[in-house]
Amino acid sequence: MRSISFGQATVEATAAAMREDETVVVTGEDIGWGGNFGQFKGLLEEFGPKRVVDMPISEALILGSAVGAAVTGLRPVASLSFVEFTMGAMDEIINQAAKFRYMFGGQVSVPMVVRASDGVLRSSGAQHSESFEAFFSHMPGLKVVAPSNPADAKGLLRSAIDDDDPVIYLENKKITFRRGPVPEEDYRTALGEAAIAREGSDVSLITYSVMTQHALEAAQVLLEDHSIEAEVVDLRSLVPLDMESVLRSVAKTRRAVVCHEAWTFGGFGGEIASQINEHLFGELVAPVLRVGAQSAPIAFSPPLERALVPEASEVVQAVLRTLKP
Amino acid sequence: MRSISFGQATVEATAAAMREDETVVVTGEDIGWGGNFGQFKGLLEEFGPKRVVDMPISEALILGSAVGAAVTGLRPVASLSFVEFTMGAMDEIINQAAKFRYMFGGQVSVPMVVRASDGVLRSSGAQHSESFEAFFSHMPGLKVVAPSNPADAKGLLRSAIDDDDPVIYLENKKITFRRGPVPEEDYRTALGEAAIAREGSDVSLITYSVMTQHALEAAQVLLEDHSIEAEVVDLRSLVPLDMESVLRSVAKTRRAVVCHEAWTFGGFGGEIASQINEHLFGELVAPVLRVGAQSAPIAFSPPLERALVPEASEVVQAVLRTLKP
Amino acid sequence: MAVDFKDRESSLEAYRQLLLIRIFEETLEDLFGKGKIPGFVHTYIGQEAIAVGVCSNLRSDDYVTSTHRGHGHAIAKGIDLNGLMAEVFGKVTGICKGRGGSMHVADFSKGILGANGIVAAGTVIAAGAGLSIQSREQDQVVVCFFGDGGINKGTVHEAMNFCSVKRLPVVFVCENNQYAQFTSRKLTTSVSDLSKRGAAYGMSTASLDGNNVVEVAEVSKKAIDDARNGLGPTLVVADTYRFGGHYVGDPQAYRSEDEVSKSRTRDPLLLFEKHLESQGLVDRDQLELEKVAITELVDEAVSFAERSDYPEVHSATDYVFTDRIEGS
Amino acid sequence: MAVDFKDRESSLEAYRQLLLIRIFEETLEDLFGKGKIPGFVHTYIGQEAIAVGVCSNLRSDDYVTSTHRGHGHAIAKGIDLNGLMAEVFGKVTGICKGRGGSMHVADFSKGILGANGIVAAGTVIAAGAGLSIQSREQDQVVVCFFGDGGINKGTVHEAMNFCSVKRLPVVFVCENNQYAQFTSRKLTTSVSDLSKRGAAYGMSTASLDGNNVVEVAEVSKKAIDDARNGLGPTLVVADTYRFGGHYVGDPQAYRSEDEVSKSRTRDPLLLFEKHLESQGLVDRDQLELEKVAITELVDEAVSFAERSDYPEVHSATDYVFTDRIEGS
Ligand SMILES: Cc1ncc(C[n+]2csc(CCOP(=O)(O)OP(=O)(O)O)c2C)c(N)n1
Ligand SMILES: Cc1ncc(C[n+]2csc(CCOP(=O)(O)OP(=O)(O)O)c2C)c(N)n1
Ligand SMILES: [Mg+2]
Ligand SMILES: [Mg+2]
Repeated sequence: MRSISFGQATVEATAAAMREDETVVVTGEDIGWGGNFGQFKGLLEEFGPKRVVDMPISEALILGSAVGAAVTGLRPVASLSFVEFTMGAMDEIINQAAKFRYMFGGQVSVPMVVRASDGVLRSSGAQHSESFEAFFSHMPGLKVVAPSNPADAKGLLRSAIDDDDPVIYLENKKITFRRGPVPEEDYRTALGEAAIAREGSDVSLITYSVMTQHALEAAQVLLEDHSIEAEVVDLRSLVPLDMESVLRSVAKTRRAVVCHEAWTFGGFGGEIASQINEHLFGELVAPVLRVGAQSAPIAFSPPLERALVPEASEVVQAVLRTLKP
Repeated sequence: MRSISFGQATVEATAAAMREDETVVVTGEDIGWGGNFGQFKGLLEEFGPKRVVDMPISEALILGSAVGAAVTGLRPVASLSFVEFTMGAMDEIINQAAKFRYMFGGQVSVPMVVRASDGVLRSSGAQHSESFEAFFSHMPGLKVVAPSNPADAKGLLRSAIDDDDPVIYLENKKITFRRGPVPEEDYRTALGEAAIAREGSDVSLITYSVMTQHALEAAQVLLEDHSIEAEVVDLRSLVPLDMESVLRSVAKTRRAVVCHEAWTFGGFGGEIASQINEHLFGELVAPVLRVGAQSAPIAFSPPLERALVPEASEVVQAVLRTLKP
Repeated sequence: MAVDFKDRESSLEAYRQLLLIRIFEETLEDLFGKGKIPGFVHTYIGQEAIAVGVCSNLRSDDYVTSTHRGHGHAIAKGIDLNGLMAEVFGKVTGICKGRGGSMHVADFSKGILGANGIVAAGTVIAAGAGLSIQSREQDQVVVCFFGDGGINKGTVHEAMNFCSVKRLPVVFVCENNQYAQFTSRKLTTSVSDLSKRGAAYGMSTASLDGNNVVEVAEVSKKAIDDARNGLGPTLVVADTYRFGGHYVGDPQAYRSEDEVSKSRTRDPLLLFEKHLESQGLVDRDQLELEKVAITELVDEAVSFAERSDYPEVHSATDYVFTDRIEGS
Repeated sequence: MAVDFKDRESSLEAYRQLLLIRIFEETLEDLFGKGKIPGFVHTYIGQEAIAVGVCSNLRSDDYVTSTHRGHGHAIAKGIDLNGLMAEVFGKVTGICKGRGGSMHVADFSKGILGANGIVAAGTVIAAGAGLSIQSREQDQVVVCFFGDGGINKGTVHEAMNFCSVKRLPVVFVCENNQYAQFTSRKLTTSVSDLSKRGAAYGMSTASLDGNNVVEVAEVSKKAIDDARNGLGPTLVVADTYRFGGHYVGDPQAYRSEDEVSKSRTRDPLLLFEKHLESQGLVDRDQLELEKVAITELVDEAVSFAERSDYPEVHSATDYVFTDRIEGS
């Protein structure tokens, strides 16, 4: 199969959706020029400025107008480049998009997608390096997607655009440029279905987004250096959350490490770890550990950035701790 | 001791701080008229419009100006009435207030307090009923305080204003009008020190804010109806978090239920439950359970609101589940 | 659509709308006092001429966005009265099945994109509806109602700039009732002529007497026609006064009784009654008959709401998502 | 403070500032190309006259808020050059101990309240500094630099309204360099005369040639004096052009080489050099000497930065809080 980048894969998904359904429009800053990570490249040329709308630097407007458009017949895909910029549009996400369907008694759906790039990428600094999935997944009414590879990026975005509810689609910067095999044809990957990215019997690594890649690297190291067979469960979406797959894996391995790039403290890992503990109490042979960033804004200086944010070696360490008697 | 309301207690703390330190100023909408819950009553009269500043309906400005004022010599206490309105100022909280000290390498502190009322109160509806402490406590650089009674409200607010870092001070609407014994004199209650609101040996209820009151009611029911001795640990602040007190209590009771009014899913309870499980693995005799709101925006209709949001009876149910074999 | 104020029936219809809002709101005040209404209620009393005048120019497929003070907009845009009343009661027969309440009434089938508890949130939502109309190449119009307090929210700025850039069919109607909650406009707003705010975006602007339904209808007609004809957005500033407190029960220590009672001399209903009588279109007896009829309508809505059930507790998490999601 | 452009030494000092910014930024471009600078870098090349002209009117205890394109503001306001360079390298000797980087340089001891990676975030922070000055009854001034792209953020609106209401000593300087990232101003902004935005708040406004340091200094002097004298805020719109890409490495497909090279004929350094020579204040030899001296300064800063260490890994969580917090 041909190999294309994560970013390109999302262009394909968007273009396919736009070809199929003319109510799909894309909005955001600089998207006419392809967006900050090339995730919109070529769309203006194919679909024109009425469906690929360059927006002012007005984040509240970008997401508020997506809500207004979504309840009046469009299916907007709104881009906010860096996830930190969603902070200027949280009212529109939390108080509007998420609540419209419920508080209006099901009169309406809000079929919109918010795309935002998260995670660290080579010293982007404290305001361009974070992961906020914990904010979005706590808010009922939002779906949250966080793909880990180009093929999923394409299929999940296609499903997100299809979805009748607001979906926050988080694309990690570090993997946006990475390539991987992606089918040419148009396809959907369902929200709410975790993937077993690697099978194993000794410990379950529960993860998503870029940390799936780090977990896979860690699994390789664990096998080669320690003869430990790690299973990697890639959640793919946090809401809906496929706890069934998680519990099935952990019931088998009886050990779990939950991994994400976001801060551990108050992070989404707490939800997963708590549910594992609730459901598998007495069946675990080690405490569920969490691997995430240390509690600090993300530093600019390369060694500090690396110290704050986990990669494969931190996952390996955590697994070894669960195996100590 | 005289009994005054939670709201009045906070007026006393604010006035004491303003008398002692003339750099303390209060800003917010309608605070000249006492604020939506009377939490600012009399301050304009005593301190004048230069220190009690009525603000336009401009939430980003209210919190952004607090940051600017805090780094140039004032100690602002900024009010946003309902916590939902912080969503219009999240950039200022998350990307500015929380990060300034760190990303500028410790050059500066940001001594500001954000006051906001949270929680349900008699059918306030989906945009005026929520609890967002999970958002704030996930963000490194913010301290988060959530008092449960008038005496703590006074002492904790006094400490929050003293504190050199940004503090989110969450005052639950349901208990703002409740009265309780409050010392007349000026005093501080330290951030980061949980209180044992009731001693018990069978199960630990870990909680804060209004749920401390519900947990205390639940403890009474548990004792009377089931002869169960519940210990109630009132965290008082989430950041800093007094896990030592939590672990000490749970090590003794070997059972824990974490309770908050916010949505269970992705809530701060996940952090506490995960830490308990990590630290006391093998010592627990039952899974740590969480009690919180069901995953839906808060409904207006009284029976739905009640169904979504937990009170004492939900706590009792959860405790009974941890005691079942 | 547009009211012909020379025509008796057409004028009477406008009068009925004014009356319906007034009596609906007064009834709520009464019911709230009796403890029958949950939550808090913001009434539109004194401002009726704005919603009625503006909406008299709208088609059923046009859109409005509204505020926390939204009953008047909803009624003028044609919401079902029983559904509205039952919603304010929190009943399952409510237009939002009891999930919304007073601050979140909406009827998407009538283009009412919702009352909204967040000040000025409707501005950016209206911009999106405008974008949608433009994208779908329709000739609908969006009216965005917001308040003189709301005008200082950043969303207003972002929305107006964008609507102007794209010449979207959005009419911004600022209801300048002099107060935001307990705070006078003068304390927080940098210009007294609010229409200046529109000029900053190269938008058309208009100012009018918001208590005079004839003037509201005529001036807003131009703005709405312009929007419909692709001439872009307008900011309409409608001066008015909030007769009641910010919410029902507000002690109103922040303003004098004198100020309030003076404002009552410019009651939009009285003004319109005088107009109807002086023009010889309607006599006093007819007006009294209308009051009886409208009062009956509202009473029926109350008894509909009272008869209705609350939603069932097991349905509390319905409508969070369009599909059912387990476990979250 | 204010530059006397009739005076040789004073004019030369302004020239040195322009040059320092230019050479600093060109050096960064070079270093970035060599992979020595982490992160991404936005240079101020072409806009130097604005920071230098405006800051020539400021005292050391005045404040500035800045943007993602902040090196020029910081240098003009007097930041330590070595600390600035080391910060951009991410070294522990950096002004922010390596935590900040290019987009977050700050020097609170010089009133530099920080470059900021969030567009227009500085506007509301500046308003707060203004409130603080007023509350402390000082005669300091705040200058808020922001871009033509930033002008459409809601924070601009909220900040300007408030500063105008309270007559705060804040001067808003909009650097109109025609682009926001890759997008032309015309595509996203409703008025071409950006000063109209200030009029909406009843603020004073001024427009000027941002490539002419003499004009910048003179016009901004009035705004700054007004602010200092309690006459309230001004919006200054400084027209200019971004010579480089949005960031170093930007392929700039969105604009023609022709447009860029035309703009270079109005290079603020060339314009000022011509001015100095035509006024007979400074001759070409002297200008060349200055270049050598400034180049040396910047080279020293580079070698200082290169010699410096990275922060120690165990210090990664220092400075989160003022006190130490365990366990979170
Ligand atoms: C973003 C936000 N801030 C504050 C509030 C609290 N609040 C509710 S209504 C109101 C006053 C609104 O004034 P205005 O826009 O003039 O409308 P009016 O009530 O006069 O109709 C305020 C401050 C809110 N609901 N939303
Ligand atoms: C709130 C926010 N939105 C978007 C961005 C991404 N971004 C960085 S710079 C920039 C363009 C800013 O344009 P302008 O204000 O004109 O400043 P200039 O770069 O021209 O100096 C954008 C969109 C951001 N940093 N912050
Ligand atoms: Mg008003
Ligand atoms: Mg620009």
